Amino acid sequence: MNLENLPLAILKAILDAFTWCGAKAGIVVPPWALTLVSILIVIVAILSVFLVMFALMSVLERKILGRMQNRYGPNRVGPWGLFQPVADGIKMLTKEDLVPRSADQIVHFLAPIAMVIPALMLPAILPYGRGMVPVELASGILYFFALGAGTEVAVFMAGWSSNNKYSILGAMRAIAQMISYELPLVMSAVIAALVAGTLSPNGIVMAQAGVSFGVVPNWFVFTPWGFAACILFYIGALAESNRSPFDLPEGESELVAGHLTEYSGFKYAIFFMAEYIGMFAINGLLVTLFLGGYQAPFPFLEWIPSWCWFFAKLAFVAFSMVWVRATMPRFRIDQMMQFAWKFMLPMSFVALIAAAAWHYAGRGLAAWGISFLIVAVPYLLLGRFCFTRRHTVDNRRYLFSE
Amino acid sequence: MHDLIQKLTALPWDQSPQWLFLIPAGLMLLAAAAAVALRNLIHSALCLTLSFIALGVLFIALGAEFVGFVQLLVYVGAVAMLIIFAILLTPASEVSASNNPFRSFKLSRAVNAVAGGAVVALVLAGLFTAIFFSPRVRAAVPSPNAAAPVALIGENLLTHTLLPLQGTAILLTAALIGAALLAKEEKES
Amino acid sequence: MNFPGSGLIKGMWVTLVNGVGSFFDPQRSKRLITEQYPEERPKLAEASRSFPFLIFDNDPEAGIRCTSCKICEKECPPQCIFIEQDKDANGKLFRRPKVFNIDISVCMSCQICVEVCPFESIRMDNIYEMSSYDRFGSLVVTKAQLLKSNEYYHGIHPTEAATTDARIEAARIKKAAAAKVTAEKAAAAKAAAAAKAAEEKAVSEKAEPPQPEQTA
Amino acid sequence: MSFPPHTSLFNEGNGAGAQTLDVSLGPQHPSTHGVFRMNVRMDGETIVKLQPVFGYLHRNHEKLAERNSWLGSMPYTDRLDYLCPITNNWAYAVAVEKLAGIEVPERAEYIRVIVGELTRLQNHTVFLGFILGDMGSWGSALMYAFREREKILDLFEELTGARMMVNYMRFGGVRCDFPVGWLEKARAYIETYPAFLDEMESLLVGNEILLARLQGVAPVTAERAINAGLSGPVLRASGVDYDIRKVDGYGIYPRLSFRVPRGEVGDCFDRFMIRLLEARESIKLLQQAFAQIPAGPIVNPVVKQRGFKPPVGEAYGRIESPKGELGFHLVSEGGEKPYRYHIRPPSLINLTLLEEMCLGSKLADVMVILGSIDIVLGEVDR
Repeated sequence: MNLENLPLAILKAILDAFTWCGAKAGIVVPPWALTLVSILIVIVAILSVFLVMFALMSVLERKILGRMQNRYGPNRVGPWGLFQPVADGIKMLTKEDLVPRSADQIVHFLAPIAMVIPALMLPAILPYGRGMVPVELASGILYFFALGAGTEVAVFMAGWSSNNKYSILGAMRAIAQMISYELPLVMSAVIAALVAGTLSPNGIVMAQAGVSFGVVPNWFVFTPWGFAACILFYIGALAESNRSPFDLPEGESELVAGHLTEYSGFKYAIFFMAEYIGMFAINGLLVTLFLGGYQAPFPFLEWIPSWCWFFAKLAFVAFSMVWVRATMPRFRIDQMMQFAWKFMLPMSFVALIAAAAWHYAGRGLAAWGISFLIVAVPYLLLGRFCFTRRHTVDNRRYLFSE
Repeated sequence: MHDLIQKLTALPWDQSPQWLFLIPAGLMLLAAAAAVALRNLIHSALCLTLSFIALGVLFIALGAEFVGFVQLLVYVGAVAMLIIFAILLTPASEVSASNNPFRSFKLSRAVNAVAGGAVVALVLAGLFTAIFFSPRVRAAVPSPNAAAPVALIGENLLTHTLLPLQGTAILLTAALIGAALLAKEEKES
Repeated sequence: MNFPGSGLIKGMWVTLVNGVGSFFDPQRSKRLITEQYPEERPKLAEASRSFPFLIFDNDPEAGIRCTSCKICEKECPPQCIFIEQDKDANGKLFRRPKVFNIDISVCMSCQICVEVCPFESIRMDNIYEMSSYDRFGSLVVTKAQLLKSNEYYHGIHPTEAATTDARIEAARIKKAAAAKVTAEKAAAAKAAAAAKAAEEKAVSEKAEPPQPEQTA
Repeated sequence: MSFPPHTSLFNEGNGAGAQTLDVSLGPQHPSTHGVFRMNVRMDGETIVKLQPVFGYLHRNHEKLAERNSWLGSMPYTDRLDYLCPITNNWAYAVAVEKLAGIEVPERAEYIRVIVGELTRLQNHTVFLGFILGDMGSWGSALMYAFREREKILDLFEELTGARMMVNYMRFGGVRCDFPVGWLEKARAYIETYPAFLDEMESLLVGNEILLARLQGVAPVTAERAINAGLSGPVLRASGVDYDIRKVDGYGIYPRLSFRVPRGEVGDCFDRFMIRLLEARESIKLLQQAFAQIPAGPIVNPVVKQRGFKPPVGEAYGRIESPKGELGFHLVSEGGEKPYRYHIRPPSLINLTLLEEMCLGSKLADVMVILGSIDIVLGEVDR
């Protein structure tokens, strides 16, 4: 038995044990029961992995932020503060669940549920390792975005039902932002799907196997169009998961807590959890689409199990999101919309064209150069003349009087 | 071993009992009815969204993954949000009961009921006709493999149905430009 | 290198250097200046001040320096000091406070009482853990709680205490010298004139308080 | 709009666009810099009306001062702009010295410049952090700024005994001299400061999002700024060359060489940059003061601090505090207490343009504009 197949081996062992127990009890386990049990095991396994990751992330994010800000971060509960999530959880669960009297009670109650269901369903289609796809869907990418659409409804429900001005403003911002950024997000995912020729996440990962030019892994991020699409997808993912610099819906310096203003206790915890799991899922998709999924970068590193590679890459992307949060100020609402429509969307089309050029130019060195030009020139032009034209340091002069 | 796992965790739609169909279908009908019946417009919109979701689930249950996901993506992600935005952006005075344009039809309840019933009957009749007399629906067979439909749909869209596709695109662009123009004019006045 | 987005990358570099550097670079790790409070106490500067206390020499009753002249009570900007002079059974006033209360919920640690005190008897403490569950009772600090020894003063503000002691000593020597001069004069006068009048003069001289000095 | 129970959140009105939203930002709001409140009317997210409400931190400072002795008001001035207590002390001392015609010894003037410029340095540094917080970048810039401020506060604690409520200046000088080794420590610390400012600059200036958030937001013309009575960095950002350190030449400022930066546009970015540039000038001033400081007395020995009685008269003394022109108008009847004691707080006067600056901008801009004015509620409400 090797590490590569460890998760599958565990699953098989549990199934065998189940059958064995059935046989001991003198019952022939019907195949549907086995299917049911195996589905349950997979669900429990994935959910527990994601929940543990959520718990870890909630403390590590604060620790990383702290370190980047010359602080220690939480270090009181348990060794290195690692039990902080437990303390947070106890606090959240024991807090009074306040519902404003003038709130729409039913919708207010349903919003966290509507938020958490799609979030928990998202991780189902990600390929975690070689042969480790919980649900093999031919149109897995579509599944992901279809479920992601449900989050918008939940955010709107939360914001509207609270009957609070900050909440409704936050909800409106959230919807505007999610709709705007879904376009570049889907467009850049489409690029990867086009090049791979399939909408199945596993298929896209397979398409990124191997090494070209002898050194560069075949991950899409190492091609010019793939790099552009990856960055666009990353920015879109930041916006979809409402993270800094796109945390306008929660914009605490303006809207107090946006659509979460009137949520407390366990309902708030559910929103919090859903947001983080959604973030992991979308990071997982980014890893799948552009970072080669569970593929090792070089053949000589393949002794490390594929699922380790997946989670390592996932951890890296999640870390980078914390890193961005430590650095960036927040966009303003109109700038956020402008950025989506005037920069992100055109750039995603440019990346699409670059990908097509790369494909038809033979996917070689020349193709690399052509697609680099196709991406770089519009980027510089767009960046220079559309977005940062009015906003540079160069246009300012400061006079000094002695 | 991979095959085993895949076999075990494959979508169990094929083996699922027929009555499971009733859950999304019933939910869809209930939500649709609630969307009509509820007084609060936002509640109606949310119920409509629920019925969209149920419809999407229904498609998926029937094996039409692609259509189901597109249904969710387009109807829940875009259309429902559009409806909600439209409700939110319309000033309250324009949707309040006081200046309901249909108020001027001073008809008796009986006449109202008869007219409403007639409309419902017409719609239902049209639907049933479509279902029972359309040869395609009867001939529909579950797809042999899961991956084919996406590619097939894509190919069809860009070959046989290219003209309607482009027509729809032009229509949507025109609508977009029109909306932008309307919004702009309003701002200037 | 200046391209769209380069500013963001520069900023990200700064945070990364700070974050990663806090683990490896001794220069950066020194920047983690958060004090781990209950375990790690702040190293207070010598001049650090919080609330006033009263100094006594040797004995908390007899050695109390305060003469209840009530200058601090008058000068205290938020008026948080309350003093009552001690008196004996016959109602004769002692130069010693009976009650000396400071309401530290009102006190703003301005140390004006310290500056105006002519007897060097009130000084600033540097304790800082004074929270209490009793809002009304425990925040009014009484004489018994305020009295602290001169040694304690030397412990918390060594430099200041040394100068204070030197000043007191100088004043004492000056006074002693003055008294000696007076005594000599008195002796001379005694030899020359009536002794009774001279003695009275010496007593009245002794009672006069030393002049307050500028704390520089 | 159909809203759940009770009432609509929006203001009802006729016709399109009449649907505005009234939001009360503050007094308990994460980014109103204390207990400031703004009643904002918004059309969408655009501000159409803004009414500042203040007084939540009113402490009756001016009337209290008329009850207190002249010296007794000194610790209260610490609480005005609690980020820069030393300059508040200084302004009060300058006003009293002008009223009573008191000479200040040379060493005391140097000490005043050193602690005053250190105050300016930490105020401007913290400003950089706070405005980033207003823009939603919680943490990094603010923490870096606070780290450096902490070190300056440590210096203050060693010198005055308190980190913030220093009560340091006296009429005709300062309360206590530098402890042993303080000057060397401060000098060594200031040597490291330009490197920190460089780091801040590479973190902030040039960041495209920051530029987009600050540039072109709420520009104030020079004329408008003068008419509104603005002062300090806010005024200089609009291109007016007016620094009381140069204009009045109080203390020993005329002996030190420093430059006064001024902007051209007068928007939030200029206000932001002026602070950064002024911080660099403060470092130059500090280095000169460290090099030149003479020995001597630190307080005019003639002045009796307790029972201080200035002659009958009135005086207006002002200094360039880090936030602008901080002036004290004092009227004396020759007694132990001021007859009238009035403060001209830069924060309050600079706030007068708030509504004008905010109209037409977005909700998120309001916080940035408020941050760029750099107010402290202790001074606004007094």
